[in-house]
Amino acid sequence: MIPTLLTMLPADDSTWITFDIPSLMQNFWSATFDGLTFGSIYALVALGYTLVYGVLNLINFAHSEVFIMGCYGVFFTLSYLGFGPSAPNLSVGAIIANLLLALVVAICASALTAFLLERLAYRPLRKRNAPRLVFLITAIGASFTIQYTIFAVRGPNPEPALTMFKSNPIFEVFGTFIYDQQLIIVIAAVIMMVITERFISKSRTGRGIRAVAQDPDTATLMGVNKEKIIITTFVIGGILAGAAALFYVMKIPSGVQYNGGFILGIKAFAAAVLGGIGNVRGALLGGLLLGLIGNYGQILLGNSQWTDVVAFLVLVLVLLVRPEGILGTSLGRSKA
Amino acid sequence: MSMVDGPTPLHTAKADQAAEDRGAVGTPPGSSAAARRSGWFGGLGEKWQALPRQKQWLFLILVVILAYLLPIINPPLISTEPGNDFPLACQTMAVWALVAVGLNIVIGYAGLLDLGYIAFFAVGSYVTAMLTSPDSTFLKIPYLWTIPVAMAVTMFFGVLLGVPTLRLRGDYLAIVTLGFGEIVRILATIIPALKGQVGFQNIGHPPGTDASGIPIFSNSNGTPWYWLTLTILIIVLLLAGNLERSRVGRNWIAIREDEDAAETMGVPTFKYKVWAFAIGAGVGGLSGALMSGQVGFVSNAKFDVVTSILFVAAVVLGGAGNKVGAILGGALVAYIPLRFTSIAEYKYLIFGLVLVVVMIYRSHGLLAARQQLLAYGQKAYAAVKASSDAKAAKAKTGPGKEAAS
Amino acid sequence: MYRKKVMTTLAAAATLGMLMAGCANQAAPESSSSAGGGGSTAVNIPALTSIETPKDAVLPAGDGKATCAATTTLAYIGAETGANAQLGINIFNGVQLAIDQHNKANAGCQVQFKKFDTEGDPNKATGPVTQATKEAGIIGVVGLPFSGESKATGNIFEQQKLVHITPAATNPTLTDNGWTTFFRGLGNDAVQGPAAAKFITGKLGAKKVYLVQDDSDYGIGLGKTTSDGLGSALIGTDKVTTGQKDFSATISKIMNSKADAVFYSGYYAEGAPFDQQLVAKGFTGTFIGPDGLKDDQFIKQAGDASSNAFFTCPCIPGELIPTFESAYKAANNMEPGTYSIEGYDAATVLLAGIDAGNQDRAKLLSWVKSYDKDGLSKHYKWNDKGELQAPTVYGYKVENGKIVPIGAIGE
Amino acid sequence: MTESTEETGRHAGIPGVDADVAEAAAAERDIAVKVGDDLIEVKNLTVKFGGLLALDNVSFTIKRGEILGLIGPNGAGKTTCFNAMTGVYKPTSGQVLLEGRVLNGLKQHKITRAGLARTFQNIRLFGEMTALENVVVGLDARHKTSVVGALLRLPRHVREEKSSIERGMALLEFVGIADQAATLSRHLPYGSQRRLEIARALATDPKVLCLDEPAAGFNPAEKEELMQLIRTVRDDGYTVLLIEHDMKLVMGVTDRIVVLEFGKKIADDVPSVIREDPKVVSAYLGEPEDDFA
Repeated sequence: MIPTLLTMLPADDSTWITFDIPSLMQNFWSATFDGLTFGSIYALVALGYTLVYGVLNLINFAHSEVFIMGCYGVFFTLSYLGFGPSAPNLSVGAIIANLLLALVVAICASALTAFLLERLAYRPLRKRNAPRLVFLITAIGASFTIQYTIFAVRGPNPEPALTMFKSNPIFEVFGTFIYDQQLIIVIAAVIMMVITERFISKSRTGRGIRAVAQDPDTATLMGVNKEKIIITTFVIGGILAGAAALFYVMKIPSGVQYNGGFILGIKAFAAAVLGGIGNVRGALLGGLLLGLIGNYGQILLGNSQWTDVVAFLVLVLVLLVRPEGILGTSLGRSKA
Repeated sequence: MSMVDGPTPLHTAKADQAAEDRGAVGTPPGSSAAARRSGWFGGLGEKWQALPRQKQWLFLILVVILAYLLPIINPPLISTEPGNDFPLACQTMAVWALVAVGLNIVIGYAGLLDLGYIAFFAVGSYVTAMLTSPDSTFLKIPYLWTIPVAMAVTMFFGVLLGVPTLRLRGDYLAIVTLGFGEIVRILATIIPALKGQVGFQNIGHPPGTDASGIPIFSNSNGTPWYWLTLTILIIVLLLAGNLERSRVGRNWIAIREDEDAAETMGVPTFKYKVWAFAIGAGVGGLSGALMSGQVGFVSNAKFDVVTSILFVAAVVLGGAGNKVGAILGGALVAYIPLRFTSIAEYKYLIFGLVLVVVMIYRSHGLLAARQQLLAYGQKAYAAVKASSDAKAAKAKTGPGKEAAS
Repeated sequence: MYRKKVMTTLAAAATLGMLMAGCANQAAPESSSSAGGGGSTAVNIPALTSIETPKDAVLPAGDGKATCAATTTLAYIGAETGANAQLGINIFNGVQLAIDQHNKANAGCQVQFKKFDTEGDPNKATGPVTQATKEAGIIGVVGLPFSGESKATGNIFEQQKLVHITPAATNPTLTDNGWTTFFRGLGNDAVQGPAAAKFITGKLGAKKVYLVQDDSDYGIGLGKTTSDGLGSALIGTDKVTTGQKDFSATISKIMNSKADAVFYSGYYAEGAPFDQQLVAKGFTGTFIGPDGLKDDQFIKQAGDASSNAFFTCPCIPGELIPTFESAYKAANNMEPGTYSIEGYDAATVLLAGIDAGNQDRAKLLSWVKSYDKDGLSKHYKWNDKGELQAPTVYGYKVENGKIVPIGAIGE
Repeated sequence: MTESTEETGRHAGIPGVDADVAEAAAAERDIAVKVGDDLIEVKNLTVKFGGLLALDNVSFTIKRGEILGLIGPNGAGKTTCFNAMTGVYKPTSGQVLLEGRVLNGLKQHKITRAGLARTFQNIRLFGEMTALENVVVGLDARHKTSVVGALLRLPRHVREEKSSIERGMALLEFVGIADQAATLSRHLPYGSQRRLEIARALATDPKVLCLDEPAAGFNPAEKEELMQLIRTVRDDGYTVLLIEHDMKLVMGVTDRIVVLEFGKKIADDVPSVIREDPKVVSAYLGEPEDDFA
């Protein structure tokens, strides 16, 4: 609809949209692998949105800041460990140890942020049964507060890039190299997703989460400690965001910036909605899809700006056709 | 327009508050209602209520006159100088107030969280720019004509965006509008006709030049622009008041309070949501047109989501659902960084915190005033009050004692 | 229960670690011969250690005998806060230094300095500019740094006949407005593009150049003039977005194109991660960027990858003028940044005018109009539109984690 | 009308609502069918949720001018039936006709305008509005002012606004809460909230008023008052569909009762017959059906 309107605008000498199909064919596989890598990061972050939305029916706008705090956790750990712009020549064991340490710190930073966010911002609202709009505005306010607190402390520039290890191609598929980094990110993300899904469907706490998601009042009557479940959900979201932060910094060392999580967060939320919010598998599907759409779009249209436009249009279209997302909502409710 | 027949002819700040207090007065003594509803300025409202009609009028006229004289008086402590020209700061505040009044219709009345309101502001700016700037290849019309055109075009965009998205659940709307806000900015960059950062220069302004040949409505001359914007703001306020005290306003509030119940009570909820969106969009476009006219230059630079969220902060700060609060909120959000330039850097932090704190401790905002939803409600309320007072008096005197009060 | 979650996470991480160990054990091919990228283009251009400053360059101190009214004021108008603050700080520190040096040497002429903040936002700029033009004491202005805000406010200076020299706005159309008060203290984008193209295909010897531009006015304008200059050496273009962090799609296009040089037309915020990711994917060619990239932040954010980078800039390497560098450092406790020397020189031009007795707006304006002298960084003489007549474009490269100049290019 | 408010200020008792008040509160619409004819026809209504059959082929009629009770044990499908009639659920099959006009498929607000109004079991008032404003929202269902009309205060708007105050106050008086007209509805006492729900529903000028467990949470005295109110509503020319749990209330006020169990209609007769119906008794006592048969 909008494009047709735009064609009515006065013509200019340059065309504003071109489709470069040969380029897409040529770069298809590398775009696919890169898209999947980034998509896995989206998916991990999307899980945080999905879980919180599932139990509280709240778009936790500040989840992107939970994520960026994890990135800062990684950054400070690595700079404490003495990493610099160039990858040090470390043994494999040392690299793993360092990575694990960074992961733990990132997870702690993110989980702690999520915990504080819940306690300081959302819980007081829940106590007095505030309407949903109030929750949403609080979430936006919290997101801003965290972002610009970082801004006040660390300034507008991204933190210097710290390289953990040199990424190397390991094998070739369809004439395209696959890098160890890509493989690590995708596999680790999928493993974490599987664990999360298992945890939610099998464990006692997981059952509690599902019960609260379905019907908080009944769940409380059945002896589920709602408050505990909610805080747990936030913390799990934080843990996953912390892991995503490590992978993100591995891939984009200069991405540690006060507002570095904002756009990524919006995209991850879009991914969650795309797959079906409240649905763990949906988050994975939505994340990967969005990663792929982004990369294909950039190559096809030769302008990365289109990818945001396309991503949002896809989201709106999916919502119009399937308001429940592709896989539907399953964590909680069947009610629209 | 409302001069003709309404019991409260000039519907402004204090009238709202008075209405709120009238509402509270009706509650039985001892109920916490009155105490809970009255804000920090609650006492003010009661005093206002107690004033005779003539004094209310006098006071309102004084306030309006004072508002018009503001850039000329340039009050020392309040002035934004020497950092910023004060008349221009007044204009900025007035535009922000207008933005907040428009967004208040969407968020405050209908309860629709629009995070992409900046998009309508942008569309209004671009319409004005493209119809007046020599940099555009469109046909040219006089600046003042672009104001209604900008409103019409943005309303159209509001409907265009509203029809598909207003069927979605409320919180999806937030994310979709956020996306829309970004898309408008991106399209302004991608589409050559909209000229991206290069932008449009020498945007039109109302006619007239002063003795030295410089236009009266020059981009450095804040006072006439401020007067224009203030006049438009007052008109918009009167019209918004008319809507508020009609079935339109009642239906919006009903939708905000309980959409399903509203639908069951015969409110065509979808239609009224689209109306709220379109009217809000129109006011957004109007403020965009005024802003671009004054600055004289439009590019994609500042139509970002972050500013959009400051708009929301303005509405929420003043008190969602309250026109006067919105004016106050909009003006404050614009004023603080201009006056205290040393904290301008932290404005996003400050307003982010304000959002959280206001939501947690005072979700009704600074001015906790309730909408007045009935055009002729006061008489009825007064009658109810009179009868219940009479009854109370009778109950007291009943035992045969003379009531002291 | 949290413990359980952490345990599982650790397990996942351990798996990850083992996986990586496996990868690392595989003898990875040397990246230089692995993927894409043409032959090694490591052109070795020696760095300059100092540059020649004109012998009779005008300095702010003057002859020390100047007298002027105590109200005489110069102003800086531009970003002091906001996302673009650093650029503004670089400039007004330079201006401040010039004024301090002047006042120290001239007891009889203490010029005041005022700063006005625009946040680099066109919508906010009219307020401070109007305020500045209203203050009668202000007779000359350094600013505004950005093209957008300059466009929004140029007419106000024109109305009030207040001379202003921009130390950073490079949009070529700025001088097409017929403003008589606008002067540009450096070369515009139209100058830099062809020079950069010449530098890439000439000195750097690149045969296949890939051009990537961002969505800014600056990036687009410069991208156009550069690609015109590159001619047949240009083998592809791509566009990225301000704020973008992941460039894998663009990079895979570049790798497939076997380009031996990439020109990035934009700012360091995107250019740095782009270069870093490019090199991580095995790109071995050179990376060239304009003045928007030439900043220490680029090296910080691109890390090791930045060693393949060259920059072009219509700005003088101020850090190489020892007197300026040491004075700046002493005053501000940091190295001069991009556009510091432009700010310093612009202020010097205005101060020299004041010292020569041009102490009202009209006189100072005509002083600048007919100015024809060497500054510390270049020769200042403007044409009737306000463009410098012979701006020089300099080349820079990265050496040992520092940006070092390699001399004038494109001549 | 303000005078009448003062005069009848404390009628408080439903018994004997002032004649003026009843007059002002009375319905103004035309109904095509005569008293005693079928006003609503529910034909073979079936609602399925997934695989679950919530309502199975239920048919009954509501005659103009009567109070029809719809009863059944918990989970019998009363509320489902109700929701399917008022457009909250789309019936899987079957029809609901109002004066011969098919209602299903219409949007909820259109059904309301067609003449079917309801209250909610869990009170759903507009909390930030006064009692009077709540009622006026209901009245607005019959108003025709457009957005432009309201914006410019065109004559129709003025007329409608004025009349809505009068009618709104009359309705509040009718249900006995006129003295609380200016109170925010969320601050009203529970009983007044229930009454306000009825007043708001009446304001839409319904042909049929559907009350969903209006006595929930009431004590016996309040229930008695409510019964009185429901009768007055009927006497004022409204037809009433009453869903209720409390057998005493239902038996006391209704003219006819439809009984649902497991989504099926098991009885449809006058209260005295229903009271004796063994199927109904067993449904309420929870006896297994085979025992009974």
